[in-house]
Amino acid sequence: MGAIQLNKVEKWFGTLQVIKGIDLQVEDGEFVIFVGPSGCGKSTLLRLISGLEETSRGTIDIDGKDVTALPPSGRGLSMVFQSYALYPHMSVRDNVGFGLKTAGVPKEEIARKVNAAADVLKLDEYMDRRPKALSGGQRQRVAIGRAIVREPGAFLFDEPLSNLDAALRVEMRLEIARLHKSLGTTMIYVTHDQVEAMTLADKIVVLQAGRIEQAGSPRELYERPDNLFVAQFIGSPKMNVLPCSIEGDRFSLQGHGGGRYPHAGVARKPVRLGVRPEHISVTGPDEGHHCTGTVEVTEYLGSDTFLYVALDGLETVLVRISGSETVEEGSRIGLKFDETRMHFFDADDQAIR
Amino acid sequence: MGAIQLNKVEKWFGTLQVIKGIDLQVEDGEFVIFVGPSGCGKSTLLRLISGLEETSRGTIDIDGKDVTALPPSGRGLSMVFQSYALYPHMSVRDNVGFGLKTAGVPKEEIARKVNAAADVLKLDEYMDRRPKALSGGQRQRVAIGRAIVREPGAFLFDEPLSNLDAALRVEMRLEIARLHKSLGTTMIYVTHDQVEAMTLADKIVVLQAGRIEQAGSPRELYERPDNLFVAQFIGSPKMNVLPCSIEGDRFSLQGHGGGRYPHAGVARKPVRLGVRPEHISVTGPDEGHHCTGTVEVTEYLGSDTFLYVALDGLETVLVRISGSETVEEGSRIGLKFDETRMHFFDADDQAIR
Amino acid sequence: MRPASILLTAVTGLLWGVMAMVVIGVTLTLITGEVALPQATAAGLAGLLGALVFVWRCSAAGAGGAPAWAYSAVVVFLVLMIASFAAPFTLPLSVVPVWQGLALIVFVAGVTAAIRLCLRDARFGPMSRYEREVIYIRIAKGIGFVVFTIIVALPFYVMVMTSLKSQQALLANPLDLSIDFSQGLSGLTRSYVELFTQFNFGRYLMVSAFVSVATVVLTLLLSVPGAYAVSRLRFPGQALLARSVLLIYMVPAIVLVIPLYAVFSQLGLRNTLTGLLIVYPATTIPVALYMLQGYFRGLPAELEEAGLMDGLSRIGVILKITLPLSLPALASVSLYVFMIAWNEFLFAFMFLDDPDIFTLSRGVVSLNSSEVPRQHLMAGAVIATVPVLVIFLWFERFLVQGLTAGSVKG
Amino acid sequence: MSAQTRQPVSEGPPKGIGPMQRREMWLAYLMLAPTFIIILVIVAGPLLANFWISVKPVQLGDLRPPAVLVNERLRGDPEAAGDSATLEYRLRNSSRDEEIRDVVLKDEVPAGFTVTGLPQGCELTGSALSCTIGTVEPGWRDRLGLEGTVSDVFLAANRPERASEPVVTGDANNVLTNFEFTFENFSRIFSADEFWSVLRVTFYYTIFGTGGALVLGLFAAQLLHTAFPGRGFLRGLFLFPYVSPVIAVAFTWVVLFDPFSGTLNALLTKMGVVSDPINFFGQRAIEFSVFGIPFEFPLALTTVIAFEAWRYFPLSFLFILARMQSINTDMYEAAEMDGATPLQQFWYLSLPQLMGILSVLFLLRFIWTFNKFDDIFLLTGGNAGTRTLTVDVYEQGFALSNLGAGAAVAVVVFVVLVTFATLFIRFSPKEEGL
Amino acid sequence: DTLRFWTTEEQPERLAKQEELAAAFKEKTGIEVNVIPVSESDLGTRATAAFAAGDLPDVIYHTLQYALPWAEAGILDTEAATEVFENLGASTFAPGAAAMAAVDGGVASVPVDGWTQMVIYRKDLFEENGLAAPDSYENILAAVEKLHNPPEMFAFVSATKIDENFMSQVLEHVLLANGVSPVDANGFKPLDEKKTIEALDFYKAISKASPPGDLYWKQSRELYFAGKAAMIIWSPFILDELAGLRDSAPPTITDDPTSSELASKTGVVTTLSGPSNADGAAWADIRYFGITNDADTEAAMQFVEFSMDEGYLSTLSIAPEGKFPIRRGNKDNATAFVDGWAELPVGVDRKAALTDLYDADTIKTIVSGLDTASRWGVKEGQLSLASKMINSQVINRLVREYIDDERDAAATVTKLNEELAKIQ
Ligand SMILES: Nc1ncnc2c1ncn2[C@@H]1O[C@H](COP(=O)(O)OP(=O)(O)OP(=O)(O)O)[C@@H](O)[C@H]1O
Ligand SMILES: Nc1ncnc2c1ncn2[C@@H]1O[C@H](COP(=O)(O)OP(=O)(O)OP(=O)(O)O)[C@@H](O)[C@H]1O
Ligand SMILES: [Mg+2]
Ligand SMILES: [Mg+2]
Repeated sequence: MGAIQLNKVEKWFGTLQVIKGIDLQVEDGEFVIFVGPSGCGKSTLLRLISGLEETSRGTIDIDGKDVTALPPSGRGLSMVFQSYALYPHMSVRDNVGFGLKTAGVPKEEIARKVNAAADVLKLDEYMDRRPKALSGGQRQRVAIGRAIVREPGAFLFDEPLSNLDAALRVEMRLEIARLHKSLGTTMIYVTHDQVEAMTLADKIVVLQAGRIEQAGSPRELYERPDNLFVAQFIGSPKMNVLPCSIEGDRFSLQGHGGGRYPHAGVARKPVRLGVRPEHISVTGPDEGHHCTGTVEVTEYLGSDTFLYVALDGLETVLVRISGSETVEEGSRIGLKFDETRMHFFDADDQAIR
Repeated sequence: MGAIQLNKVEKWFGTLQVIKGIDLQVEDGEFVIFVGPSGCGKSTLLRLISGLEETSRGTIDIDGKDVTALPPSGRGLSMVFQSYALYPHMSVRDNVGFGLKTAGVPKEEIARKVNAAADVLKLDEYMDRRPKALSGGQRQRVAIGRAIVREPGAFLFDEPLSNLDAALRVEMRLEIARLHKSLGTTMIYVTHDQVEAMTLADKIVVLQAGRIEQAGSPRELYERPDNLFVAQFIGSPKMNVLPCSIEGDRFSLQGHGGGRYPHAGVARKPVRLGVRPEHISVTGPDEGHHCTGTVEVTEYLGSDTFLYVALDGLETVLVRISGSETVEEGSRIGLKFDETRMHFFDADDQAIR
Repeated sequence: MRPASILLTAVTGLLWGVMAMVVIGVTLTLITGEVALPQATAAGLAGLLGALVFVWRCSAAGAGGAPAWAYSAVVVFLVLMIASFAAPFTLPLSVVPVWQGLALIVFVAGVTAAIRLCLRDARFGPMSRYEREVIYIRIAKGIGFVVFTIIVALPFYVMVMTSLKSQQALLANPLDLSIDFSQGLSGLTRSYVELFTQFNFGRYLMVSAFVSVATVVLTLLLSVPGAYAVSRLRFPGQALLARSVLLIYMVPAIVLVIPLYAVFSQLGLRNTLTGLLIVYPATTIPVALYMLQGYFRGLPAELEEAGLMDGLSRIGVILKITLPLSLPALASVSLYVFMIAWNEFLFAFMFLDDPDIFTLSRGVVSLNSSEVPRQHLMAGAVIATVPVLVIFLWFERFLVQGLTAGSVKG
Repeated sequence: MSAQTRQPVSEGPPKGIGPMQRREMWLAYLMLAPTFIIILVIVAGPLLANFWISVKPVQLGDLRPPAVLVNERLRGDPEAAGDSATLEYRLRNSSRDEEIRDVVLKDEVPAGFTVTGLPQGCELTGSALSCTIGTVEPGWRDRLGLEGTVSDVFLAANRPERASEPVVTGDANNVLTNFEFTFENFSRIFSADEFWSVLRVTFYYTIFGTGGALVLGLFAAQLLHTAFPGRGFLRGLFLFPYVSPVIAVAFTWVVLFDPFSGTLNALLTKMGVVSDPINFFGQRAIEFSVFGIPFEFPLALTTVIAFEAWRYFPLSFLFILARMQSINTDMYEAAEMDGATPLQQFWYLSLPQLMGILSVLFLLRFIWTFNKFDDIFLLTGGNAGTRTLTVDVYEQGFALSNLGAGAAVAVVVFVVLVTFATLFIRFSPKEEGL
Repeated sequence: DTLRFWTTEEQPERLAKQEELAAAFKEKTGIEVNVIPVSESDLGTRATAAFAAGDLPDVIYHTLQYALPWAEAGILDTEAATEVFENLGASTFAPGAAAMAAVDGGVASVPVDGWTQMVIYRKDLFEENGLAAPDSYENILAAVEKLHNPPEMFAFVSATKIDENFMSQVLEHVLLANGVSPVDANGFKPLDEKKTIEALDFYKAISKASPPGDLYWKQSRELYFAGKAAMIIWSPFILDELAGLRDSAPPTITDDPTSSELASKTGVVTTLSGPSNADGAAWADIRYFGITNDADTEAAMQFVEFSMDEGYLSTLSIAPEGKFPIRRGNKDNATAFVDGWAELPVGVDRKAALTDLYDADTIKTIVSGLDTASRWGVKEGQLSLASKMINSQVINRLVREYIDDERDAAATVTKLNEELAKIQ
C-alpha cells in the first residue's frame, strides 16, 4: 500500500494549463519532495493526487488501482496543510479523531488510536486545548497527528513548515524525518525550502512551469544537475555561472585563464561554466588561479564569510570562505575553482556529462 | 546630525515594564542593529526613539537636544516599517514626496528630490503606479525612498526585509548596505535575522527582556561573546554547550577527554564549555579527540553536511563538515574541538576571558 | 441495482415534478388571470419517470446516441400530457394557448434541468453515503432557490403590478396580475400620475431625498471623529465610551417619541425638517460610529504612524490618510444611514403634519388612512421603494462589506 | 557593558500620564463631544424622562403645565376717534384640577387708547397695565374689561391690541415637576390581565421572529455560499425585503394577504386549498382540536412573525454569509480528506463555526425585534392578539393619553431588554464578541 | 399670520375644495390658512398630543364625539365658538345639532354639517325573496337566513375592526336601536342586561354572516360594490360612488364602473329597531368647527364665520351627499343654504344631482333621518361621558371578544359595565 503512479497527468484551469503531462512513480514508503519556483504547480500536483482537484487528463493510480475519478475520501490518503487547517472549534483530541468519527469508528477505538498518535507526537498535555491555545509547532504536530490516525496509504504535505520560525522549523524537520523512519509510509512533500528538500527527501522532484526538470536523490541533484535550472535551483547560495569557451580539452574564461575540460569527447559544446561558491578558493592575485577580480563586498557571518568578487570584465562571483579568514574589501584576489566540481552547460542549458 | 543618545530609558505598558532602563550611544553615521528574541523589546525601543511611543522614564537626545517629549514630526527621523506602510491611495511618486509636501516644500523641489531618490533606488519606471501594482521588493524600495527624501537625521528600520522571499532579501540587504555607505546617515535597524545583523551592522545590540545583553561589532559578538545568551544567539547553527569541569589549567568533559584551559588565572570557574559546530572536526573514534559519540542523523545540504552526534553520556552535538565528506549514520566517530575557539562560561552564564 | 438508489432517484423526480408544476401553474395564473389548477399528480409522475430514465441512460454509459437528458425530457413531456389528459393546467388548450405552451416548455425544461443538476453522478448501483448526501443537498438547494426567490419576489411583484391596475380590475379578479396594455401607457401609469399631480408625491420625494442626504452628511460629520477617537486614540474611559454608545440599541424609538414630541413642540421643532434632522442623526450616529470604528481598527496602524513620521499631526493623519483609505467604509455607512433615514417611519409619522414637508414614508401612510384606492397605495409604495433599491443595488458591495466588517470580527 | 545594564529595576511604573498622551486624550474628548452631546440630548434625556414619568400619575395633557390662558380683544367696534371701546381680556385656568396662585396679568395698553375705567385690582403706570388677580380655582374663567376711548392713531393701526402680548404669571402645582411619586402606574399595568398577555405576545413575537429570521438567513446563506452565475443578482434580490421602506412592504403584505381582494387568498380559494378566505392579519386565532383537545393557533400573530422573519432574514443572511466566506476553505478540504460527508461537514464544521455569529445575531435581532414598533403598528395596529409592549407604550401613552402608564410600560421594556442582554452576553458562546 | 386648519376630509379632491375656500378667505381678509389633512382615526390622539405640546392648530374640523370631551379637556375655546355661533345667529342652525354640542352658556364648537347612518341593502334581492326592508333586528335576521351564501354572497358586512370609529358607530347604532344606552342623566348607567344581550346576539349573528376578520367601511363597500353583500351599514357618502360617479371607488358588480345600476337596485333604511325598542332609532354624525385655545382667536373666528356664511355652500359642496346643511339659511334668507345644497352636484369624476340618481322616497328617508337621529347621552345631557366611553373603544373590544367567543353574553355585559364604570 502506498505506491502512487501518475500517468501523463495534466491540469487545466479553464484555458490555462498548469500541469503539463507529468509521469511519476512514487514507490511505497518513499519520501518524495516536490520543489520548484513559486507558481510552478507543486501544490496543484499534490492536490491532484489528493483528489481535491479534479484531474483534467491522464490517470492517477494508487497501488495499481485507478483512483482518478474518486473523491478524496475514497483514496485513503492524508494531507497536512500549510495553514494546518485545524478545526478551530474542536479540542485537539476531537481534531485528531475527526477522521475516524466520520468513518463511524467506535468510540473506544478512536480514543485508543488518538492516544497512540498523541504519544508519538508528544501531544498528551494538550489534548483538551483548542488549536488557538497552541503554539505553531504544536499545531503542526496536531495536523500531523490528524493525518496519522487514519493510517493512510500515503501522507501528503503542502509546505507544512513554512509558517514556523527558523528554530522550530529545524526541530519539526527532524521530527518528520523520524516519523518517516518509524512509520515507513509513503510521503509526498511540497516545499520551497532547499534545506528541507535536501535533508528529508529520498527523491527530489524539481518542477518548473508544470513540468519535471529532474527527479533524483539530493546528492544526485547537487552533484549532477541535468540542466542549468536545476543547477542553480539546488544549492545555496546558488551556483555561479560564467560564459566560457572550449578549445580541445581545455576551457577558458574570457580575459582570464582556463583549465582542463573533462568532457572533450561529448559532441555538444558548452557555452557556460558553473561553479558553486563553496568550490572556489582564494589565492593571491598572482598565484595559480582561474580568474582574478576585486572584492566588492565581504559579508562576515561568523562561521563563513562571503565574498562578492567582481571579475575583471565578467560578472560578480560569490565565494564562500571560512569565517576565520579575512579578506579586505577592495583587495584584488585570484580565484581557483575545484576542477572536479565544475559543471558545463550547452546552449540549451543542458548539462554536459 | 544623527547622534542619538538614550539615557536610562524605560517603557511601561501599564504595570508591565518592557524596556528596563537602557543606556545607549549611537554615533553619527553608525549602523546599529537591534537583535534579540521575539518580544524582547526591539520594536518598542525603536518606537521610543521615533516618538511613536511615549517614553515612560529617562531621556532621549538627538544631537544633544532632548527630544523626549517631542512628537515624531519634531524629531527629524525617518522610519521604514516591516509592512512598508505605503499609502495605498497614492502613486509611488506621491508616496515618496508626501513627507516633503506636508513640510510645505515647493513643488519643483519635491519633484527634484523625489526623482533623485527614484534614481538611487531604480524606481523610475514605477513612479506612477499604485503600491498595489508593485512587487514586494519594489514596495520596500518605495518605503526606503520615502525615508530618504526627507534627509532625516537617522533612519529607523523595523524588520524591513522580513516580508520578502529569500532571494530578494539578499538583494535588498546589499542595497541597504550600499545605501548606508553612500549616504553615511545613522541607521538603526531591528531584525531577527542573524545574517542581516552580522553583515550589515557596525554595532549589534543584543537585547533580552528589555535589557542590553551585549553591544559590539559582529566579529566581537561572534568571537568574544560576553555571556552564554549572546554566544548561543549569535552564530548559526547555534553553539554547542557541554558541561565541563576544571582541574588546574586543564578542562575535562565528563566521561570523555579534555584539553588545555586557557584562563587558569581567572578567579571565576567555568562550568560549561561552548564550541560552535564549525569549529569541530571529525576524527576516527580512536584518534586524538576531545570526545566520542555516535552519528544519529546526517543532513546533507550539498555544500555542507550536518552531523547530529550523540555523545556518550552527554547531549547531542551538532557538527558541520564539508558536503563532500561522507559519514554514515550510526557510525562511531571522535570529535576534536578547535582549542583556540572554545568558550567557557561560569555558573552565572558569564563568559570567562 | 439498489432499491435505495432507485427510490432516491424517484423521489427526486417526484419532488421536482410537483414543485415545478405548482410554481409554474401559479405563475401562469398570475400572469394570465386564468385559474390554472396545477395537475400536481401528473406532474409528479412525469418527474418521477423522467428521473428514472435519466439515471438509467446515464448508467448505461458509453451507449452513445442522444444525451441522457434528452430522453428524460421526452419522457417528462409525454407522461405529463398523458397523465393530465392533455390539460396540464386544467385549462383547455385553447385558452391562452401561447402562455400555456410557454408554461409547458418551461415545465419540461425546468424539470429536466433540475433532474440533470440533481442526479448528475447518480447511478442505480450502490452509492456511498457521501454521494447520496451530495444528491440530498442538491435537491434541498434547488428547492431552496425556488422557494426563496418566490417568497422574496412575490410581494414586490404584487406591489408593482397592483400599482398598475385599476381598482375595479383589482376587485374583479385579484388573481389577475397581468399588465393590461390595452389601457395604454397613461392608463397603466395613472396611479403614478395622480400621485405626482394630486398627491404631491414629487415634493415628498424631494423632501425624502433632502432629509436622507442631510442625515448622511450630519452623521458622517459627527461619527467620523468619534469613531476615530474610540478606535485609535488612547484615553481613560475609552472602552466605556465605545460600549455605552451601543446602549442605544436597547432603547425603543417609541419610548423616545413621546418626550421628544413634547419638547420639540415647545421648541417649535416638531413639524419641521430641522426637527427630523436632529433626531435622525441621533439614531444613526451610534450605528455609524460602530461600523466606522470597526473599519478604522482594521486599517493598519503603521500607515498612520508612517504619516506621523512624515510630519503630519493627528488631524492631518485623519484627513490625509485615514479618510481617503476609509472611502469604502464611508460609502457603506452613508448608504446604510441613507437607507435608515429614507425608510424611517415612526418619527416622520409622529412629527410631521404639514403635507408640504412630508417624507415619502409619511406620505404613503396618508394614502392608507383615507379612501384612497389601493393601487395608489401600492404606487406610493413603489415610489418609496424604487429609489432606495436603485441606490442600494448600485452600492450593494459597500453595504455588504461595511455592515459585516463593522460589526463582526474574524 | 552587561554589568552596567544589569542595574536594579527602578521604582515601579511611572504615575500619571505623559505630555504626549495628555494631548491625545484631550483630542479624543474633543472629537467625541458632539456625538455624546447629541446622544445625551436625544436619547438619554428622553429615557430619563420616561423613568421620571413612570412614577408619576401623568396624563398626556399634563405635559402642559397649568397656566392662565389669556385672550385679548377689542370690543365695541370703534369707528371714529373718540369712540369708546373696551379692551377685553378673557382669562381661563387651563387646568381642571389645579388651582393657580398669585396670578398677575401684565400688558401694554396700545398706543392711542385712552383708558377711562380700570377694573378692580388693576393698575396703570404709563401704558403698563398690571392686574393682580390672586388665586384662581381649577376651571376658573373670567373677563377683565378695560374701558377707554380710541384715537386716530389707534384706528389707523391694524389690530393694535396685538402689538404687545399680555403676559400672565402664576404658580401652580405641576405633577410633572413636583416630587410626589407613586407606583400606581406599575400596579395598574401589572394588575391588568391584558398586560400579561401583551408580555406573552411580545415574547412569542420576539423569539419566533428572531429565530425565523435566523433560520431563513442561515438557509439562504447556504444557498449563496458557493459561486454560480447569477449569484450576485440573487444576493441583491434576497436583500430587498430589508432594504425597502417598512411602510411599502408592510402595506404590500396587507394587500397581498387581504381576505377579500388579496392575491394570496384568491389563489388559495381558487386552487381549492381552503374554502373560505383566511384573514391573516385580522383573525386572532384559528381553533382546532387534536384528539379532542382544543388548540388555538394564533393566526395574526403568526403572520406578523412571518413578516418579521421575511423582512429581517436578509440581515442575518448577510452576516452569516460573510462569516461563512471568512471560514478558511482549507478546513473543508481537510474535512474532505478526513472523509466527512457534506452533511457532516455542515453539522460538525460549519454550524459550530457559525455559533458565534449566530448568537451575536440572535442578541441583536432579539433586541431589535423586542423594540420593534413600526411593523406591527402598520400591519395590524396591535389588534387581533398582536399587541406587543412597544405598541402598548403607544396605546397607553398616546391613544389613551395615559402618559404615566405608557412610561411604565416603556420602563418594563427597557428593564427586560437590559436583563436579557446581560444574561445573554454572560451565557452565550464567546467566540466573537460585538 | 397663518391659521392652521386641521381637517379630516383628506382626499385630494376634497382637500382641493377646502384649499379653494382658504384662498377665498385669504382674498377677503389677507389671512392665510394652511389646510392640514389629518386622518380621522388619528385625530383624537393627535389633538391630545398637540394640546399637551402646546402646539394646537387654530381650527379643527371634527366630529361630534370630540366636541364635549375636548371642551372639557381645554382643547376648545368654547367662548369663541359660542360667539361665532351667536354672530351667525343661533336660529339659523338646526336646533338638534347645536344641542348636541351644547356647553354652559353656548356651544363647544360650531356645527357644520351632518349625516345619518344607513342600512343599505339590495332591494332587488329582498323583493325577489319576499323579504321586508331591513329596518329591524328581526327583518335583518330573516334576510340573513335567506341570503347568506358565502363566498358568493354574504348577507351582511358588519364592523369588527376595533380601532376604527366605524365599528363604534355601527355598534352604537345597533345598541341604540334596542334602546340600550350606557348613560343616564346622572352619568354612567349600567347597561340593561336583557336588551344588551339581545343586541349582542344580533350583532354576533350579523358578524357571523359576514366575512371573517377585521371589517370596517372599506370591506363593506368593496363587497357590496362587488355584489357580494346583501346588506351593509354605511354613511350617505356612499351614494355617489354607488352610482358610479367616482372612479377610485367603482361598483364592480358589472363591468362598467360608471354604471348606476347598483344604485337602482339599492334600498336605504335609516331607522333601525330592536325587539325591546319598537320605535327604533337612527344614528347621526355631526361635524363641527372647533376653535382651539391656542388659536389666534380672532382670525380663527373670522375663518369659521366665513366658512359658515359666504363659504358655506363651498363647504358643503365638498361632498354634498354626506354633508347635509345644519345651518339652514342666513339672515336674509332662512332657507338659502338648504336650497343651495339641494342643487349641488355630487360625484367626483362625473357629476349628477342626487335627485337624478335616487327616487324621491329614498332621498327623503336619507334626509329626514337627521331630524330624529340621536346619539348616546344627547337626551341625557351626558354626551361628553358617552363620547369618552366610545373613544376608549372598550365596547368595541369587548364586543369583538364576544364575537370571537371569548366570553358569553352575560359575562360580556358584566365586563362591559365594569369597564365602562371606570370611565369618568
Ligand atoms: N483554482 C485555480 N484557478 C486558476 N489558476 C490556478 C488555480 N490554482 C492555481 N492556479 C494557478 O496554477 C499555477 C500553479 O499554482 P500552484 O499553487 O500549484 O503553485 P505552487 O507551485 O504551489 O506555488 P507556491 O510555491 O507559491 O505555493 C499558478 O500559476 C496559479 O496561479
Ligand atoms: N501596546 C502594547 N501594550 C502592551 N504591551 C505591549 C505593547 N506593545 C508591545 N508590548 C509588549 O512589549 C514586549 C516587547 O514587544 P516588542 O514588539 O518591542 O518586541 P520585539 O522585540 O519587537 O518582538 P518581535 O521580534 O516579535 O517583533 C512584548 O512582550 C509585547 O507583548
Ligand atoms: Mg503551493
Ligand atoms: Mg518587533
